[in-house]
Amino acid sequence: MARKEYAFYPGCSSQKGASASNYLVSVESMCKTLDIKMTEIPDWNCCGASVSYAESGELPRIAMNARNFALAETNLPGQDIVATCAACWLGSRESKERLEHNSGLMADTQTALKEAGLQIKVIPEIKHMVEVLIEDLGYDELKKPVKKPLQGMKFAGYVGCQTNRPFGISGESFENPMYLDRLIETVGGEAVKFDQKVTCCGGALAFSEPEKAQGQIKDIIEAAYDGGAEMIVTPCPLCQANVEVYQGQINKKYGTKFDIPVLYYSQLMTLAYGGSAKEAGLNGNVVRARKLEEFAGK
Amino acid sequence: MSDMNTQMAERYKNNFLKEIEEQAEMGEWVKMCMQCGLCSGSCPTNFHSGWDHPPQEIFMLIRAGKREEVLNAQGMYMCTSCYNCYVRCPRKVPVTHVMHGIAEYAYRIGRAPKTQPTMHLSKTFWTNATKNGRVNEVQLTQSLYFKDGISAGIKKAMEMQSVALGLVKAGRLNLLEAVGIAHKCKDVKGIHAMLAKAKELEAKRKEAKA
Amino acid sequence: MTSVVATNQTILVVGGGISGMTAALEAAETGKQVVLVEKNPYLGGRTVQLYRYFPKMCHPTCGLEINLRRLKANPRIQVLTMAEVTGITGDKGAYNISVKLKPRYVNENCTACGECGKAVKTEIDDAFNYNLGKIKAAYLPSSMAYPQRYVIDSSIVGTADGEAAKAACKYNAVDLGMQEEVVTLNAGAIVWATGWQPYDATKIVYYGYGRFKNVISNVEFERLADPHGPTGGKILRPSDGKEAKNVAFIQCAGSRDENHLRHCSRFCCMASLKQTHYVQEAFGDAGKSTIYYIDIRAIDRFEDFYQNVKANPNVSFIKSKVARITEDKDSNPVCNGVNVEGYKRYATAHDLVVLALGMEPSVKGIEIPAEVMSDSSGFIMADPANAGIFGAGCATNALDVNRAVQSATAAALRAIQVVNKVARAEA
Amino acid sequence: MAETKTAAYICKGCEIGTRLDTAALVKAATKSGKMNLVREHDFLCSADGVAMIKNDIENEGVTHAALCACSRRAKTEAFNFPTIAMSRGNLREGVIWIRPDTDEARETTQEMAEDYVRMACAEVKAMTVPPGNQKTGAVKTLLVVGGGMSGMTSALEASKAGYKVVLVEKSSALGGWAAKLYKRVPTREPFKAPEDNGVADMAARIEADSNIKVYLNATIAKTDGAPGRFKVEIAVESGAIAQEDIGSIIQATGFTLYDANKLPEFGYGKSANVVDQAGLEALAKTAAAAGKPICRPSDGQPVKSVVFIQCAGQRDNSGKHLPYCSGFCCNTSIKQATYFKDSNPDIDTVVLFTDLRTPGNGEDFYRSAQNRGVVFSKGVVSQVVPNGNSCTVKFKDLILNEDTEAHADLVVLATGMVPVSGVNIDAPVVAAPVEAETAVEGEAPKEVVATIAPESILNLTYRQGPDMPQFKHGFTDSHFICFPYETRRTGIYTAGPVRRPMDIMQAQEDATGAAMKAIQAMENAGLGKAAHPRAGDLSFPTVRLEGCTQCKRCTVECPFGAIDEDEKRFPLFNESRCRRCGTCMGACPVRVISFENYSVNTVGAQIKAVDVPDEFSEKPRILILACENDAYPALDMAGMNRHAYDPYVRVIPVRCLGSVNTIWITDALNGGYDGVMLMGCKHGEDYQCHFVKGSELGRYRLSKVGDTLKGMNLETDRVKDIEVAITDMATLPQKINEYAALIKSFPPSPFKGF
Repeated sequence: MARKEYAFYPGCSSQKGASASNYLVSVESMCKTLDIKMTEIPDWNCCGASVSYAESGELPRIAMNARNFALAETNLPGQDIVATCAACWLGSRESKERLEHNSGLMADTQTALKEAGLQIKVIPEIKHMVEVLIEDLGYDELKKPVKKPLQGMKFAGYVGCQTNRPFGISGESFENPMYLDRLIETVGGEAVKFDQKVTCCGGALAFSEPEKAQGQIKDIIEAAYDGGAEMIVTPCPLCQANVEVYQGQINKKYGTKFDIPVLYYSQLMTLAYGGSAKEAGLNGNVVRARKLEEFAGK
Repeated sequence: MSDMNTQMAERYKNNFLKEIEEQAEMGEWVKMCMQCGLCSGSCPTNFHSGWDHPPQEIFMLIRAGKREEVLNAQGMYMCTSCYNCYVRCPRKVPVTHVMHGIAEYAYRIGRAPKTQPTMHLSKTFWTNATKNGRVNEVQLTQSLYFKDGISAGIKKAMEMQSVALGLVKAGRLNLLEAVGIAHKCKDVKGIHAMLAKAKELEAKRKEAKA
Repeated sequence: MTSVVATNQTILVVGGGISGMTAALEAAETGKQVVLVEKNPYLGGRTVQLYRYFPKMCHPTCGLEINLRRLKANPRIQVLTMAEVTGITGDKGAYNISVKLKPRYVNENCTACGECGKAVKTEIDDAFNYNLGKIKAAYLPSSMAYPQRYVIDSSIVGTADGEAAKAACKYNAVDLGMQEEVVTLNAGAIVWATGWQPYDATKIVYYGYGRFKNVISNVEFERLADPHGPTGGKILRPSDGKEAKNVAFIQCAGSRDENHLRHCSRFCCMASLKQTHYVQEAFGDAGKSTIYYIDIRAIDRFEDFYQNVKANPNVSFIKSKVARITEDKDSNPVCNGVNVEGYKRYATAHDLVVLALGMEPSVKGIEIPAEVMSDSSGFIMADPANAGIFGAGCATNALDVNRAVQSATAAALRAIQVVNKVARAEA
Repeated sequence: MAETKTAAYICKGCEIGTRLDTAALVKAATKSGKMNLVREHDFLCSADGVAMIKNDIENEGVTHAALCACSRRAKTEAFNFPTIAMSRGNLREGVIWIRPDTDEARETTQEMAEDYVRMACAEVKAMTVPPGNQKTGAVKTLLVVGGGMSGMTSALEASKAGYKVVLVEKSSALGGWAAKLYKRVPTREPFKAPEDNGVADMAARIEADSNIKVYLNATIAKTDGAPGRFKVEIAVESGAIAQEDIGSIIQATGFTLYDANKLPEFGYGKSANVVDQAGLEALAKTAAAAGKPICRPSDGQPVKSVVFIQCAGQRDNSGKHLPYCSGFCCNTSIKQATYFKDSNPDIDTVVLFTDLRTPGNGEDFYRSAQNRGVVFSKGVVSQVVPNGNSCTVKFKDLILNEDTEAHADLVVLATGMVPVSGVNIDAPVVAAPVEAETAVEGEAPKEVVATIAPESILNLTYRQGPDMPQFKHGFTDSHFICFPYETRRTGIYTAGPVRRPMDIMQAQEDATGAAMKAIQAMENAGLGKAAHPRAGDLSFPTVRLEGCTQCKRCTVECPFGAIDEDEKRFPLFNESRCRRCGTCMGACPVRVISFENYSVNTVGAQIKAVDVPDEFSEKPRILILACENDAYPALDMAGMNRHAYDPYVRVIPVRCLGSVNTIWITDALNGGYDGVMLMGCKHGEDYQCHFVKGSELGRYRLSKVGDTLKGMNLETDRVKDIEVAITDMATLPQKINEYAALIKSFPPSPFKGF
C-alpha cells in the first residue's frame, strides 16, 4: 500500500514515443522512490489545450475534460486527478471551475456525457504533479531520499506560464514563483538568478508564429546564460520542447551559439535519488545533458 | 458562411458591443475595461513584436462599434495563452479568454482570415485531437506544414528536419503515427457522440442569448 | 505607575497623528477632558514624515508646531505615547478601556540633553526615515518630537550599552527597570484615528519593489527630498547614490485594482504631482519627471496645481498602467508598457521609479478591541452599531490631510454629543 | 491684584552650569535685571526645582518670574505656572547649543547669556497676567444660513450636542440642491445602487427638533456684533424683521450650476434635448412620477441614447469658463447614467471624459455602471450639433486617436459648481487712475470687470465688508492644509459647496465639522478666550483712545476684521473676534494698542535690556525679531542639532511679523544696534503666515523703514527681512552668519553710547 494514490492523467504528449515521453519516464522513477502510486485514468482523452479555442467552442472543450472526470471518478473513486502537463492541468481545472460555478453548463455537459454513457457526480480535485510534491509531501519529504545531491550544478528554473497562471501553485506569486528554485535546491543544485523564469515560450504559436515565438525563446535562453546557468529546468512539456528543440534554428537566425540542455524537475530528482540516466530519461533530451549523464554514471 | 456574418450584423444593427457580449465567449467582460493598458503591456507577443490592435484597444474598438476593424484585426490570434493579462488585469477581466472568445466568434461567422496560421493550428489541433480522442503529433505536424500545399510543406519540413531528427533520435517522435499507428481512445465512438451533442447544445445556447 | 484621570465624560482618542491630535484638540478646546493614546514614542503620525504638503508646498511640521503649542497650552489633554488600546468593554457613555504602555526606559526627568545618545554605540534602523538610515539605540525620534524625550531601544536594555546610557544621564532619567504596564480608564466616547499604511509594494511583484533597489515608494521619496532625511534632502538613488534626475512615477500602485486595493486612494495623484516639484527643485531643467497614470485625479482647486505641473516641459504624462519593471545593466529601472492614447509601446529607462502606493487603513493590520463596523477594505464605517466609537481621518476612508482633519473635527463633535448627554444625565 | 514681586531662576542643568558663569548670570539678574529674588538650581525642571518655584509663588508671593533655562518650547509641563506672569530666557537652545565650546568663544557666549537673562527679566516685568474679558457675550445659539444638506446637517448635529439652532432658508422649503435630485450617489457598500436623496427624512427630523427654529422664505438683513453676542436681523416673507441673539454662525449657502447658456458650442439653448445635470434630474423625477421612461424634451419620445459630457465649462484654461474641477460631477453623471440603464439596459449610454474622477469608493460605483453597460470613452468634445430630435456629438477619441462622433437623443452637460458666497469684499473697487498706479501688483484695474455685484448674504456690519472673505475661485475655503476650518471671521464658518466643491457625503462631514467649530467658538467667546491659533489666550488688545489719531490703520489691517469704528470714528475692538496676532499693535503709529502679555513695551524693554558695547569693542549687536510660529522653532532646532551661529545676535520672538512695530527697529538703531534682522513666514499666494496677512502687512510696513534709515543716514541694508520656514534649521544659521558678516563690513553704528 503506497502512502499516496492518485488518478494519473499523463496527457497526449507524455505517452510513449510522444514529445514528452521522457518526462513520463522520469516521473515514474521519481514516484517510485517517493512511494507514490499513480494509476492512469482508463481511456482518458485529450484536454483540448487552450489553443483549440477557435474550433472547439466552450461546451465541447469542457465535455472532453468532463469525460476524464467521469472516468476517474467511476474507476478510481476518491482519488485526486494528477496531471504532469501544464495544459492538461489548466484545461481540467478551468473546466472544473466553470462546471462548478455554472449549473446550466453542468446540465448541458451531463447531457453530452450521457451520449458517451457517462455522468459526473462530484468532480475530483485536480492537481499538478508539482502540487503533489510540494503540498502533499513537502520539501522535507522530498529531501530525505536524496542520495546524490547535484552539487555545484547551476540551473535556471524556468516555470513558464501555464503551471503558474492563472492558477499557479498556492502561496506562490504569478510573477516570481520560488518553488522550482526550491526544488532545485532540495536536490542539491544551485538555482541561478533568472529574470525570465515566467516569460512565455510562445506556446502553440511556436508552430503558427515561429518568428515571434523564437524571439521569445531567445530571450529566455539568453537570460539563463546571463545568470550563469548550465542547464534549464522546467515543469512544462511545451516549455521544455520549445526551449530545447528550436535552439538550432535560433542559432541559424540570430548567429547565437545556444546549446543548453532543458530538463524536467523530475529528471533532476530521479538522478538525485540515485536513479540511472535511463530512469531519468536523459536519453530523451535532444540537447544532451552530458554533465548529468556523467553524473549518473558515477 | 459569410452570410452568417451578415446575419449577425443585421441582427445586432450597430450594437457591436452587444453582439460580442452575447455571441463571444466571455464577451460580457469587454465593458469592464478601464483602458489602463496593463494587458497590452503584459502581452509577450505584443511586447516582442507588436501588432495592429492589442487587447485593451480591441475592447475600445468594440465599444466604439467598430465591427470591421475588430473582425479584421490580427490581435486576438496572437494569444499564446500565457495568462499574464488575465492575472494582472485590475478589473479582473479574463482577457485571455475574451481574446479567445472573439477569435472563435470571428471564425464561427466566417470572418477569420482563411490563411491565419494560428486559426489553422487551432482548427487542426482540435480535429486531430478529437479524431481519436488523443493527439497524433506527427499527423498534426504534417497537416500544419502542408497547409499551404505540398511544396511549401516540404520546404517547411526541410527547415524543421533537424528538429524532427533530433526528436526521433530522442524517441520523442514516433514516425509510425504518420500512418495512423498511434495512441487512441477505446471509446472513440462515444467521444464523437458526446461532442456532436455538445456542439448542438452550444449552438442552442448562443441562439437563446440573441 | 502611570496614572490617568478619566470619567464617563472623558473622550478617548486613539491615534496621535494629525487626525487624532485634531480630534483631541478640538474637543479639549471646547472644554472636554481628553486622553490621547499614540503607539509611537511621539505625536504627529505620518504627516511629520512628509517633506511638503500639496498644493501649498508648505511644511507639515509648521502645522504640527501650532498643534503642539495648542496641546502644551491645554491642561485638559493627557497624552500617552508608546501606548496601545488592548481592550474596550462597556457601552456608549460608559466605556472601560485598557491601555498597554510599552516601556520607554526614559522618564519625565529627561531634558533631551542628548548625553545618552552620545554614550550609546549600538545603531538601529531609523524607523522615522522608513529604515533608509540608521540611528543610535538611544534617540530622539525627530527634532519636532513631542514629548521631547529620548527613547531607549529595548534591544540595548540589559546590555553594556544600556548601562552606558544610564551612566551618561545626570538626571536619573534613564530607567532600565521600566516594565510594560496596563492602565485602565473610563471614557464616554472613543474616537478611533489610527490612520493609514502604504500598501505593501512587494505584493505588486511585477514592479520589483524589494528586488530592484531603485524602485521605491512615494513615502520613501518624501524622506529622500526632506533636508532632514537620510540623504540631507539630496535625491540620490539607493543602488549607487547617483543623483536621480530622471524619475518615473507610477500611479495606482495598488489602488483601483481588484487584485490589490479596490478603492482609489485619492491622495496619490496629487502626491506625485507634488513630488515632480521636488525633482524640479533639486535639479532644475536637468530634472525630468514622467507620470504613468490611468486618470489624473486632481479634484477641485487642485486642478490648478495639476495644470501648472502639466505646463512644465520637464514633466511628461503617459496614460498607461506600467506592466512590468525590469532592470538594465546600469541598474536603471526600465518601465515597460503601452501608452493607450494612440497605442504606443514603450520600454523606458529611468534613474529612479517611485511607486505611488495606495492607502490602506492601519485598522486593517490591527484588531480593534471592540465591535466596530468596517467596510470590505477595512475602513471604519459610520454606523449606529458603533455606538460611542467614531472613526476619524484615514481610518475611515482614503483621504488627503485636509479632508482627514475635517473628518477628525466632525468626529470630535460626535464624541462631544455623547459626553454632553452623559453630563446632562449626571447633572 | 497683589503687589508685584519679581524672581529670576537660573538653571545650571544641561551643561549651562559648566559652559557658563552662572554666578555672573545671577549678578545680571540682580543688578541690571533688578529682580527681587534670584535663585540658581542644578536641575530647575526637576520635581525639586519646580517645587522651589511653586513655594516661592505660594509663600514668597512671587508674581513675575523669569525662567532662564531652556527654550520656551521645552519642558512646558514642568514650567507650568498659570497664576503668574512668566518669561523664559533661552540659555540652552539659544546660547550654549549654538555656540562652540571653545576658549575663544567663551567670552562672547557668556555675554550672550547675560543679555538673555536681562531680556527675560525686562520682559516679565512689563507683563501682567491677563484676567480675561468679562464683557464678551455668552449666547449659545447657533445660526445656520442655508437649508440644504449642509445646513440641515449642521443644525441637527449642533442640536444633538445640546445647542439651540436658528436655521434660515431663503426658499420656501428645506433641501436645497439635494431636494432637486431623483436619487443620490450611494453612500454605503456595495456602492452600486443610487439611494433616496434623504431630504424628506432630514426635514422631518428638523421639524420634530425643539432645539431648531426654522425660518423659510427668509434672508439675513443684518448681522451685528461678535461671537457670543451677535445680533441678527432676519427678513421674513411678510417683509417683517425678526431679531435673534446668536453665538456663532455657519454659512451653508451652497452653489448654483455653472450657467450652461455660456456653452452654445454644446448646443445648450439650441436644442431642448441638451440639458445640464439639474435638467436631467428634473426629467428623471417627472418620468418616475409618471411611471414612464425618461423622455426627450423635444418630442416626449423615450430616450434611446444619451451622451454625458464631463467637465463642460470646467477645468478650462482659456479663461472663458471655470478653471477648477467640481469633483462631484463624475459620480453624478455615473448615477444619472444608471437611471437609464436600470430602466432599460438597451439605452445607449455613453460618458465622455478626459479624467474620470471617482475617488475612494466611487471606484466601486464606476465599476457598477460599467457592469450595467454604460460606455466610458476618453474623449474631448468639440461640438454638439442639434438636428431635429437628436444631436450629433463631435469629439476626439483619445484612445483610438481619431475624430469621431456619437448620436444621441439626449445630451447631458456636467457643468459644475459656482459657490453662492455673497459679496467679494476683496474685489478691487473700480479705482481712480491715481490710486490704480499705486495699486498692489496683481490687482491691475483691468481685472475689475463691471458685473452686477451679487447680493450680500450675511450683511455683516463689519468695517471690512458685509460677507466672508473669499479664497479662490469665489469659494470661501480655508487656505490651510492642517486647519481646514480656519476662518477670517471668528465665529463664522462656511460649510459645504460654498466653501469648496464637494459632493453630498463630503458636505455632510464638512457641515458636522463646521458645527464643531461653531460650538467651540461660542463656548470660548463666553470665556473671553481666543480662538485658533492662539486658542485659550485670555489677553486682548486694549487701546488708549486718548492717544489715538484715528488713522484707521488697525481697522483696515486687522486680518480678521475684528475692529470696527465707533460713531466718533475711534477704533472699536471686538475681543471675541480678535485672534491676538498683534497686527493692530504693529500697525499703530502712535503705539496706543497693547496686550497684557505682549506689548510695545514687553519687546521694547528687551531691546533696551541688551548691553550694547561701545564702537571700539568690535562687538556689534544685531537684533533678530523672529516669528514665534516658524522662525523661532527653526532656531531652536538649529540649536538641538548644534548648528552654530554668530554670537552677536540677540533673538526676540514675536507673535507674528505683522505685530512688529517699527518703533522697535528705530529704538534698536538709536540704541546703537548695528543691524536688525526680521524673520517671518512666506507671504503671497501660498502664504504660510498663521495670521493670514500678518507677514505680508509686516513686510509692507518694513518696506518703508528704508527712508527712516536714510534719515539716520545709515546703510539701508542694516535692516534685513528674510522669509523663514520651520524646516530651515540648517540653512538659517548660514543666513544669520552671512548677514552678520555684512554688518561687520559696515562701520559700527554711530549711535552707540548715546
